[in-house]
Amino acid sequence: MLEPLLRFVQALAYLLYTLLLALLLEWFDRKLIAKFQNRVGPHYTGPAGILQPLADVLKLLSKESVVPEGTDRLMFTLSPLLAFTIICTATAFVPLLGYRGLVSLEGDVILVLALLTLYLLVIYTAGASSSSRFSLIGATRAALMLLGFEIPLMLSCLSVAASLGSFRISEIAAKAQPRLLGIHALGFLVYLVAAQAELDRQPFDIPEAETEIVSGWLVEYSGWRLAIFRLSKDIELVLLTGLAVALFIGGGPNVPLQGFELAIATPVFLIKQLLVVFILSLIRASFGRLRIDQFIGVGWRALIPASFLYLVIAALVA
Amino acid sequence: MSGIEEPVSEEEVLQRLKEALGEALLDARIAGKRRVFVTVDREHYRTAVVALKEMGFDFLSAVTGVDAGDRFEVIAHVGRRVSVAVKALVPKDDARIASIVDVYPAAFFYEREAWEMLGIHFEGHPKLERTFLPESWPPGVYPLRKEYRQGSERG
Amino acid sequence: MSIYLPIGPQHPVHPEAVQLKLKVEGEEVVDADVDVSFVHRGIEKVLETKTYVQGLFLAERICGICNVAHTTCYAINVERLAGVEVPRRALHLRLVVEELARMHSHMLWLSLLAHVIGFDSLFMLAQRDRELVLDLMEEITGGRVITSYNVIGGVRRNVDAALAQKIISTLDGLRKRVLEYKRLLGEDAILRARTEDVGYLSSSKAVELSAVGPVARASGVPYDVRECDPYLIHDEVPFNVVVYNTCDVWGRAMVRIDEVLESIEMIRYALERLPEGDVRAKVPLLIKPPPGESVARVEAPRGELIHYVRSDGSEKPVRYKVRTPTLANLAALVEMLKTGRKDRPVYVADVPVIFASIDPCICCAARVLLIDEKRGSVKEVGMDEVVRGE
Amino acid sequence: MLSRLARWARSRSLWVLLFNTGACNACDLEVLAALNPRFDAERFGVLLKGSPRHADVLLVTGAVTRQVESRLRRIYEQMARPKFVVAVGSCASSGGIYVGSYSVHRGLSEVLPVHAYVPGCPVRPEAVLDALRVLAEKIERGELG
Repeated sequence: MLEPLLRFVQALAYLLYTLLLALLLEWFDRKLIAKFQNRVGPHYTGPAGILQPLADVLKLLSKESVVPEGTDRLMFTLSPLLAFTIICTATAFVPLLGYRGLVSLEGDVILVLALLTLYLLVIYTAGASSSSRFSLIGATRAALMLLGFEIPLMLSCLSVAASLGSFRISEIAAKAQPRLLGIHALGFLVYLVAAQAELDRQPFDIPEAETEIVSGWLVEYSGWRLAIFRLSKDIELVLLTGLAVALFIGGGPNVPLQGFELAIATPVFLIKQLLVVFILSLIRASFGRLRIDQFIGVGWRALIPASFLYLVIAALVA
Repeated sequence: MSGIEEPVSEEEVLQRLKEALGEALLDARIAGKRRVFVTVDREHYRTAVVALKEMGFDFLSAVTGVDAGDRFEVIAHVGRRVSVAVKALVPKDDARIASIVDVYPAAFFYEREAWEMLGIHFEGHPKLERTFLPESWPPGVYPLRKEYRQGSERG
Repeated sequence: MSIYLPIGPQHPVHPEAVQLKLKVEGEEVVDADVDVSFVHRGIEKVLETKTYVQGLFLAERICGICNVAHTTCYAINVERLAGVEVPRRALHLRLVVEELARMHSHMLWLSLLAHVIGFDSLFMLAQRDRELVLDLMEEITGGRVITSYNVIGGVRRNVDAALAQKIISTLDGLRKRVLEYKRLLGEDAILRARTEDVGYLSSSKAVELSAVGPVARASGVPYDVRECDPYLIHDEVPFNVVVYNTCDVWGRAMVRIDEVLESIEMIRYALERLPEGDVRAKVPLLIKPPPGESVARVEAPRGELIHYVRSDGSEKPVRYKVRTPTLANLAALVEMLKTGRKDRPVYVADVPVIFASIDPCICCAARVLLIDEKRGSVKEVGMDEVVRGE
Repeated sequence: MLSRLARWARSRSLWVLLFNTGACNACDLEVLAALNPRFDAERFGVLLKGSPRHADVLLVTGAVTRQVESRLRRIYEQMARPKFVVAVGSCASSGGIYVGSYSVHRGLSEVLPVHAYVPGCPVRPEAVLDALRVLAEKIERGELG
């Protein structure tokens, strides 16, 4: 009888850890961007502003969530919840604790990639369901961007999985070594660029509601719905950086840890994740924004051929 | 378009304007360095502007509308080096004058402003329309006219 | 059916309110018109109810960025009308503050262009370096943006040798930063992709539509009031008119960057030869210029600014006309929005970049009324949507 | 307890929306300068937002011209409660130098409820940050919103 209760508590703890990690990474990203721009960034909310993302989320939860008339109320409410659950389930497969995640299945790489695509479809419905015609256009933009980076993202992940001979993330994480990075450098690069586009960050932040300039599918959301969307966006960052560490850099340290896993493996994994966030923030800080037609050009002329090339390399190397 | 071909000296400009307009020039004087002021009546306004264009003046700086109490005045400021001001006198009861949009396309917005603020009608202007005043502004009320008092259009 | 999504100018990409009415076919803009009624504050009418000295402070607030140009032009206009002789030292100091204002305006423009293109790091860095210029202006005039430095008959505050030296050394440091931005504009792939061949305005059109300032000079028209109609001591200070002929947004960016470098040299020249003497001629508060009229022209950061004043001998002007450079460039803007270069149409997403490229100074709630011919729907969206949306 | 937490969060995360209602845009520059590296409003959790839905504070500059008034009201209605309005500069506070002109109001309070005024023509970036700090303290003490 105890078994399901234990599983439930474990899942809850893991979810809590994911949320904390999400807020931490958002804080780290904002601080990095500020530093690149010679600024201080969030500073007074908690030590070095570390509670700033928490304050943002709590504030949004305490605000009125406006549902403009002419909106499909059901989808308008459902899409944030759907987006949040999809992203959290996908994160459950990523070994955030270094030596293991919440759940591990054979072939969960493919499952995570599928959930990511589903997440994007939910974003499309979120845009479509809100009343402003303009956010529909923003949503179609998000779908259009899908063409540009979905294939490279999948190809890079699947190629590295194939080359390491397993489609179970935890196994890949165990096998992957930092020294392997040399061979899989192209795959890692393609993955990072595709992840940057998936996260709608500069230079690919075309559809998403940016801090300065509003548009896109988020424009009509407010209150708790906006809070949930922002949280799922942060968790998406956790997911993609976690996946990058697991597939390309290698999960925890390989020496047997006899029970100290939580004390050593998790911090190591976290540091590697912060490293990947550093790279993504550096990209975000050093580029302007591409126009949608230019992005599709980059996607089809550079990203997708590169991912096919990587597929070939990975196959030869393995 | 390499350099700027318009005549350089004020005297030369004055001289050539006198040739072009003769006694139609009610007043013509050099008002300081690189400043020429010329006054014509309404009928010769266009001929003066066209004469300046042929002289090589290719830049229209502005078109000013003035409510000078007993009459309106429309002044075309032309020229990059020497600024020539061609002033046309327009009777208040018949506030009409020929448009110079075809000679200097830049006049498009300037004449619209003068029309909207003073009610001087520019014949031949493709689109005399509301430009600056709010949509809720009652037609026929011209704020820059002397008799207009603040807020009187709120009625 | 027309859907309104009124979004404030959450970021003063275009600091003033203008509504662009665009006819689009799918991605491309076919026709455009402009509505600038949002900012109309009826300044020319209020000027007629103010004395000349009061009018100075109102003229200063016509445009917040290039207010030094407005007060310089206003002061010259009234001085010429009233026959006031301005001491030479004041002319030097006016030139210094005018060029500093040009620098801060151009650097602000660079940061706004970076913002429209989403390059926020360049936005922040250009803003940070602009603060150095604002510090200098604050130290000389007492104000960061609105300086109230010019008065009829001269300038309000003096500059001692120590301050002059500080200005020159600060600007030397700034020079390196500006050269850095110039290199960035030349090399950054995305900056070039978003600005080259965008907002095309041929030389012939620039002349025909009487475009002014960097918009004209980037299309090969060498028109700069400082050189064509020197007003302060521009005939003595050596400077060259910056002209590019790429006729696009990139060209306008390079013109503005080079002009900042020119301004640094002009300020050094003016400060090193600062003549002795006081900085202000004695002018009665209720100045009553003789009846007559006067035209003053100044090269504002955005182009030729022209003031016309008519006086009847009383202490208030009969008519005070101001034509700002942005109004002169409106016709050119409409032209740019309609005709791209032959092989490259104007994309809707380019509209805000083109709009920012004329460095507009007319209040902008940045509304774009998209009349989509195919779907026949009229949709009013914030300009900033257009930056990202369609 | 919950409302104390909500007040803490609201005061620490003020998302602002800037709207220029016909100003000479010197105030807009200074609000913009409040975001740049020297003044860095993000230290206080202040972010510049584009959509009224996302914004908590509406920063209004300029003497409200009649043409812009309807749009200003519409934006205010679109914002999610609790929402605050700050009049930036003397134009927004009292009509400023344009008082007497036929096309402007005598200040923002003729159109919207104003929670804070920022003096100055133009305002200084520090004054803008100070107004937001005062607003944040009032929110935290529960006097507002």
